[in-house]
Amino acid sequence: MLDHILSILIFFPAFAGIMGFMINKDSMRAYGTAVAVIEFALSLWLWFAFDNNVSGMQFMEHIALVPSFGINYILGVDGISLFIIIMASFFTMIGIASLSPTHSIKNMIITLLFLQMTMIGVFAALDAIIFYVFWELSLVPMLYLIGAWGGPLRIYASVKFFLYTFTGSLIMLVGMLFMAYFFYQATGVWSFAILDWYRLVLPESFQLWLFAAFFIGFAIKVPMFPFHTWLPYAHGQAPTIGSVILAAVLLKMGTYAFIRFSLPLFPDASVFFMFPIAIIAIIMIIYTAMIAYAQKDIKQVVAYSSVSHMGVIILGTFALNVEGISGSIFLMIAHGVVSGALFLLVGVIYDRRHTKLMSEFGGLAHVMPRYATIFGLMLMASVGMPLTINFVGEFLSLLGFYQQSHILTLLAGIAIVVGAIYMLTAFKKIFFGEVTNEKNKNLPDVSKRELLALIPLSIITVWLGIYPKPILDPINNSVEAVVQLMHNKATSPEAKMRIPNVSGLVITKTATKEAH
Amino acid sequence: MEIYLYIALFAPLVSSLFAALFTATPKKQFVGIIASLLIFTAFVSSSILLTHILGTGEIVHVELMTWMATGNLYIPFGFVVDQVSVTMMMVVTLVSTIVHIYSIGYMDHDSGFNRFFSYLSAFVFSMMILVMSDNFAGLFIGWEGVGLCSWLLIGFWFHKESATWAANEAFIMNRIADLGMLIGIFLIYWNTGTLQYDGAFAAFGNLDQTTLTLIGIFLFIGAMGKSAQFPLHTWLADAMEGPTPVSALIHAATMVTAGVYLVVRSHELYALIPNVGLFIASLGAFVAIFAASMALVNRDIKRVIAYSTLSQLGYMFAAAGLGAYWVALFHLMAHAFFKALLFLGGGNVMHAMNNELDPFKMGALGKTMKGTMIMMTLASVALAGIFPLAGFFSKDLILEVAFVDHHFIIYTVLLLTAGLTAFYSFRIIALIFHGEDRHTALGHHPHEAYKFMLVAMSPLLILAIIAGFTMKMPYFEMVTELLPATEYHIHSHTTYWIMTIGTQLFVMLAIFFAYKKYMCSSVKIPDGTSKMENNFFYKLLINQYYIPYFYEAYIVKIYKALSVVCWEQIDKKIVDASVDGIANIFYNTGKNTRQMQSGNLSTMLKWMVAGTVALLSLAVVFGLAAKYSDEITIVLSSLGV
Amino acid sequence: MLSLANVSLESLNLITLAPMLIPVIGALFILVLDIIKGGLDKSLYVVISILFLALDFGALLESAGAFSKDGIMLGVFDVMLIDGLAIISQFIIVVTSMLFIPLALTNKRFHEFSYPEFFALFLFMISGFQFMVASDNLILIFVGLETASLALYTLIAMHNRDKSFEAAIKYFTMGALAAGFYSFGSMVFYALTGSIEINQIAAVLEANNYTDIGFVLIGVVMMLGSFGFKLSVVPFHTWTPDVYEGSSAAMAGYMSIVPKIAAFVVAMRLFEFLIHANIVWLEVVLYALVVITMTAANIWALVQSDVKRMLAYSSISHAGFVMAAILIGTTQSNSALFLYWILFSFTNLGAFSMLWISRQKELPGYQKTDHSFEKFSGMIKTSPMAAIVMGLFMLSLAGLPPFALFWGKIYMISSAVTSGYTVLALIMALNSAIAGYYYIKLIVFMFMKDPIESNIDNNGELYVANATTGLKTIIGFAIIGTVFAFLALDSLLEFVTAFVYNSGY
Amino acid sequence: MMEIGLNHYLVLSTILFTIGLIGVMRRKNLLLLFFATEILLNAVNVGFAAISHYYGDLTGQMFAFFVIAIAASELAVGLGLLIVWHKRHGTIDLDTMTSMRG
Amino acid sequence: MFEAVAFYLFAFLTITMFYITVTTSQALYALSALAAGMIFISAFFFILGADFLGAVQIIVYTGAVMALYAFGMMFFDTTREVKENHGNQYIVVGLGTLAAILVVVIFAVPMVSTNMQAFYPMTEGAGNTEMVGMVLFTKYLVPFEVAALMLLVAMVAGIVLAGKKMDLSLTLMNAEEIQEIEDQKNKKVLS
Repeated sequence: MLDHILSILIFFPAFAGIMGFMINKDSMRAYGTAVAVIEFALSLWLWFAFDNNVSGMQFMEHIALVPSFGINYILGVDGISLFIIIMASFFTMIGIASLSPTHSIKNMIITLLFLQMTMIGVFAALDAIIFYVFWELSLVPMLYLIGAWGGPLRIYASVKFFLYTFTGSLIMLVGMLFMAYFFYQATGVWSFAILDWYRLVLPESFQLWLFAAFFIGFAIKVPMFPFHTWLPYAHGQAPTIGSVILAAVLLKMGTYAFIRFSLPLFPDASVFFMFPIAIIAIIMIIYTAMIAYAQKDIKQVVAYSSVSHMGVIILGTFALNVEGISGSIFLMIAHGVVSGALFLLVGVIYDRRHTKLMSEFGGLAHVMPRYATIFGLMLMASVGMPLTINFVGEFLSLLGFYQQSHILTLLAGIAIVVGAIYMLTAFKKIFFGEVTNEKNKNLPDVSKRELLALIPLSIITVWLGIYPKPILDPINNSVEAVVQLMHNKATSPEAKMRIPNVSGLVITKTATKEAH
Repeated sequence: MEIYLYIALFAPLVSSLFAALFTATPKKQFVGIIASLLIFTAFVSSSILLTHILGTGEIVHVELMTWMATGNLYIPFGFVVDQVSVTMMMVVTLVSTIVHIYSIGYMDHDSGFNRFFSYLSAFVFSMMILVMSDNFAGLFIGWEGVGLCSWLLIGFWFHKESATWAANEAFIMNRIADLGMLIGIFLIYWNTGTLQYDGAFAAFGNLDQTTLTLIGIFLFIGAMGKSAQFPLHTWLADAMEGPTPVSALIHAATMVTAGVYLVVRSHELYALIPNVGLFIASLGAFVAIFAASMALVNRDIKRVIAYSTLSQLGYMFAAAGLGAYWVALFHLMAHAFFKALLFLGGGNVMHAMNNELDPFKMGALGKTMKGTMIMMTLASVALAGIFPLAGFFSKDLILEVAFVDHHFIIYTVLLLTAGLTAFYSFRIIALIFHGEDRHTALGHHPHEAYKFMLVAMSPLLILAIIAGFTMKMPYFEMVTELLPATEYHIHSHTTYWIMTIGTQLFVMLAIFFAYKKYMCSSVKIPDGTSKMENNFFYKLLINQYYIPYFYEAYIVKIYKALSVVCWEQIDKKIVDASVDGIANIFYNTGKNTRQMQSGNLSTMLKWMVAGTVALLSLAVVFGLAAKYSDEITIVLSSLGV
Repeated sequence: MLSLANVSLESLNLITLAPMLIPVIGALFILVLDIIKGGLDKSLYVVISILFLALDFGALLESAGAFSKDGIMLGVFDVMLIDGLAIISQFIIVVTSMLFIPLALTNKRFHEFSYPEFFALFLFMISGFQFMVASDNLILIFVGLETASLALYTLIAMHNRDKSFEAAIKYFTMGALAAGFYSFGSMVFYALTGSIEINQIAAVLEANNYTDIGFVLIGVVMMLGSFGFKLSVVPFHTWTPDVYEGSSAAMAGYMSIVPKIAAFVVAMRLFEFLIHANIVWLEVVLYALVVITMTAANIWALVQSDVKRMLAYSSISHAGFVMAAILIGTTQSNSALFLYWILFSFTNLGAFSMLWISRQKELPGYQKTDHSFEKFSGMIKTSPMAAIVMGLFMLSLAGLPPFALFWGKIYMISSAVTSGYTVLALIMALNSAIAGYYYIKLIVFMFMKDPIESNIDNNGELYVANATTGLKTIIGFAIIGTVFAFLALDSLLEFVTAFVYNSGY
Repeated sequence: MMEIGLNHYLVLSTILFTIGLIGVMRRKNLLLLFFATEILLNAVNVGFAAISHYYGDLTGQMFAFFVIAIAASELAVGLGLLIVWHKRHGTIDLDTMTSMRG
Repeated sequence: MFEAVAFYLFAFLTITMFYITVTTSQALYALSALAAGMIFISAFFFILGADFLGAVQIIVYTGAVMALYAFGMMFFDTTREVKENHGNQYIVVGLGTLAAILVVVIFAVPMVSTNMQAFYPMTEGAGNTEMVGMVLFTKYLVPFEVAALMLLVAMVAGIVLAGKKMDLSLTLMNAEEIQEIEDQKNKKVLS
């Protein structure tokens, strides 16, 4: 069964979703939860079966689909994708479990299960076309989620989300076709398999163009400045569960794709574009943090903060060294957990008051102390308090990039200041002060169902903040392999210099470890 | 010994978590008691470690587990108890034990009693991590942890706007400094390959001066934030919005001294870059007099004490900057005792006066609050540096250091500050405890604090009195195992005596002046009419040199406005609008050109013919061009194309 | 004096005529049957048509086998040309027709299906298309084209309401003009080369080294006008939306596929050799036409308020997209054309069938046209299965993976990429993005808006009012073809590539 | 000029074709519009016959022959459509048929 | 010489006739002019030696097509003046351009290589009809048959469209109305 566990992980939710049509409406939530729990258990099994010492792909599956055009169904995970897959299944699980009563819940749960399929598919795919299939397919359930259960501007938001990402990914598709064509020219065989592409060393001029094509697709998904404007609408209008999954998993597709495609395929271009991208990342960090500060709606604050954090992830990715990339992958998970939790928390008060305007609240710490505590914890995680999950990622990302540029890291580091500014201000507006609004006087504190989602997240937040090793180790192994690959493939001397030779470092590393 | 290390470290955590269990329930007396006991346990463990170190001189170093390890980076949870950290551990655990006990009484009527203990113990835990860590990353954990707890505790009364504002201000300002520290850490990592103190310090010898200077500066920026040095000092005065025990523990005795601790801890670095050291010392001296000047006129007891803390931190930095690390540490310790005492006493007064903080509205409290009066007076004496109390030994030592090192400007400034210190300390003592009774008229009926609170404060009192002459030499012996053992003696005895006695006289004169001015019956509650209040310097001082206003007007407001502009103007009107604009171009083009499809067959036929005609004309042009290509070339070339 | 022609029967290779003759026989059979016994139910005719089409399919298999063995076949004095293109396109024509004809089995009664002649004309039309694709003789192409077109005009008109007559007349008139262009174009080619067989035209022009390029271009322009009309290339497209709107949804769906593939094959035969002769003018003009057709049609589709009209514009855009294959002119692109069209036929037929089963006879007040967007508001709530199926078709049309059209799209774009048409590839990709909007618009209506009162009351009755088992089966086929296309893709691709390659394209 | 060559016929054919096109575009009455389409086809026939003659090749005549057949059958269908329309609307002016647009 | 005179004469006549056809507002004139034009065209065929084609032209066009049009005209009652709304006369400009371009181009370029080899050459001595028949029933047998098919289609189409059954539209009637009509029909059959 382990031979096909990835396929099972991908298609089990979809199959369960189809079966879900037969379930009675009242039992739907239980069914959805059960499926998600099974799926999560499977993903945990994947983790247990995962060999931490292997840096390459594991659980590979290979089924010929269109061999004459080089499209094959290839799956596999390594340390980079493993935890994002687990996170996807985890968030679907707690998302469904904590779903507040809503209309047409059956449709919603089926949609979520399909969404889960696409999410896991993206991270498990090792064939560019299969990757693209899931990548695009993930738009549809999300479109429906936002459009059907969202706020007043939901249709605008969902269509904007869809078209924006769709446009970007079509350009990426052209890039993929080019890549396959280059592979064909070099080898005489069509192939879309990523591992095959890794073997291809492209001249720098080609790399630059292809990098740009892929970049547009990924950048819109991430979303990077100035392609980010769909995100506040999507988040602002989406139902809680939609925002949670969007922030926790869907945005990670972009950053994951950078590491899976852009870096190893185009090492020279990565070095060439490193500084422009770093500058964009810094703009994302500071500019969106400022915008977050100006928001009146809590959810928008969290939404913009997402963009800001994604900036740090991008920065870490383009550090092009093991520390930075590992950090950015870890931060993907961390940001997933934290912003997912924050969106869930926003959902809690939205369910009670049906408004997200901060001016409507104030003094909630009196009325909902437990809620305030959890919110406070997540807030601190969000601003990167050490011993919370976010810090590890942010620290490593910034640390990594520091090797490339001191000044830019200093600028990016402003993240920890501006992040604190908008988060604390928002927290103050919502929780501190006297209860001024009559409607808030008797708000019930978090319910058991909500705690069901929030407690595990809180535990993870702290646990991985204190002990990130179980996750960091496998990530590290795979990232080292990627960085080594990049180093070996790099053609320009500049790139050779910028991308460290990992195998040269291994000796010193073991030495350091022994020293302790 | 490791077990004691763990006890000292984790007892506060247990305490915090234990108290946290009861945060949602109403006040439980035993929560406070058990928390205090646990902290006391930590104190005892620290003491055992101290004796161990004193006895054997052996450093206790443990590694609990790996924290972060990736690529070349390896950061463990490692803890070290050596002569420096054990000093801090003692100070921290002792003061916090006392503050915990004191708080049982002070927070008696507060609904957030249990929560308070949870926060307070959490703070102690963070502080312990800070001082015990064996690497910069661990230090940073504690660094941020104390910041967090400080935020929680300043904003403890979160219904108060000013409290939450102050909490946020403190946190954000600290964050700015922390960024500097973070950069310092990055620099250390990329230059030495490790963040362990021993490894990094060992590698510093091989680095060039520029890098070292950068590291030193960035680490010191971190220290500036935590220790509220200029220009990041405004948060400390505002932090007085928190409960008084918090001020005593965090904003006087422990957290704010973390900056000094960092500099002392990194003495091997700063020893290599004396220029930075001199800068630190100069800044310290400046802050000393700068803060003292603001304390002169302030009308809030706690703020006065806060400024005095700031001023004393300036002293410590002056010492540390001049390379007298052990002196700085010694003053840190002594200062912790009497300053905590002063704050706790202030807390008693506040309690008695129903949270009234203006000393002009008090007067003659000495009658009802004898114990408090004695304690605060003695603490002030210690602060002023009168022989033989603790302050004399530690503070005068700093003056000597400056003198010996021939930094006479610094010396002069610090000397002046000593006078100012004495003046403002006794100004509030006089206003609170002596002179006319001004409070009854305002409806206050003060009473002395609980007995056990006073008892709890007594160890501090004792230490404030004796710490100087009993501990100076033993401490020197101990700590110089690690720190440079420079003894600062003025070689000429005459000069020494002139200086010492002169200083004492100067200080006493200041005390006398303060009593004279503020004990007389003419002291009134200022109403903004007196001549002095309209003086330029008075205004400058009472408004804290207008620095908070400057920050508000030129940083906060601008940031706010800029944020709104970014959102409303740039993000919505440029970035987003251009995306929508592109979409709209397509849509509107469709809308405007759909008329082409008029539904009239005749038009359709015309379109079809028109299309063909267009293609035909193209064809003809091309055909002719192809046919006469030679001629065209000739014509074009004759035209010079 | 003329000597008597001495022709052996074998040399005629009459077998090449078999696939075209079978539907003719079928049509005559239906006509005769009607004369013998009138008033028979339409289902009989439907089944008879399917049977004859099945025979036709069998004959095609036979030809396909022969082709893969012997290569290109000529027959009946070399007028018939059975090559890979002819076979693939005939497969598409026949299979699509087989899928289309059961759409006559509606629940409601519509005028055209009460005529046996409808089915006879339908079979004649198929035969006409088959002749058209299976020849490179301009006369036979012309006659086949006209046979099919005349039948088609009638089929549209037989829906028997004002709009359908209007549509038929518009289509007819423009068709007549296009016929004029076609004959003029043929005349120019004839004047140039003395032949009206495409391969000979090509050979002669080649031999003359295209000396009279101006004349060639005039011929090309006329042919472009004519086939531009058939393929609805902008600005010759103006009939398309009106005719689609006027005819029944089923017929519209059929029209979006079969006549176009026939026209594509002829266009391919006609223009490919010119493209290969590096006639820059043609490349530039085709490039412009392709881009304009794709983009303009997309833009107009954005603003439509009727789904069928929107789909009409979308099919114009798809045709423009596919036209790119002729411009690119490699084996890969030509294979991509067929692959795309096969996949497109399933999806588009499905989409139009979904419209067809929701066809009402009396329109409620909020609905101005047969299939206005408002009609589909909140469909997911009243009739979820139908909404999901329709949504699937829309997503497939939008080119969302893994649905059918996506594969055609990537193969097509890939062929552009491979031949160095990078900008074209990007334009194609971006056009897919624009197209995304209007397909999503229908999904928005179906899934995100609230249903209109009356539709809640009758429980979504209207969306399946016209449905019968037959129709549902067809939609089922379309879904399978749309969703599981990727399973058949490899064999399909190999088949198409082999046939196209072996035909010399 | 007096020697009538192929080009003369082609020019004539073109002129006639153009007249046909003018008619197609100008006529609003459908019946008269159909006349114009007949002109188009006839114009081409002249060309075909001429080319056929000058090449000594029969193909052109064949084409013309089929064009005539096509013209005739188009007429049948076209008139059928017109009759239906006229029955319903009493007019065959194409300006009346604009129910679909946009 | 004779050829030239005949050509110019008939060219002038056909152009005039067709011009009248497309411009006159009298439907009858148009019809007559068209018929005349067609006959003049057949003259070209005779000049060019395509006797059979000429005959077919006269028979089919003037005989069949014109008769049908005449019937149509009577049916549509367009014998009186036809009112047409010619909105935009800019098209005329467009047409002028088109005509000019075409004519100029064809004038400007002398046509093609003369050494064209005929694929279906005329045989010396054989009559035109004979030759045409020969080619038509060998080479063009299939198109000929298809043309027959096309005529059949046209016939069926014409019958269907113009037939009485088209008067009632089942498409527009709802189920009850259809039922009613069928009942009536059955009654008629029964009675």
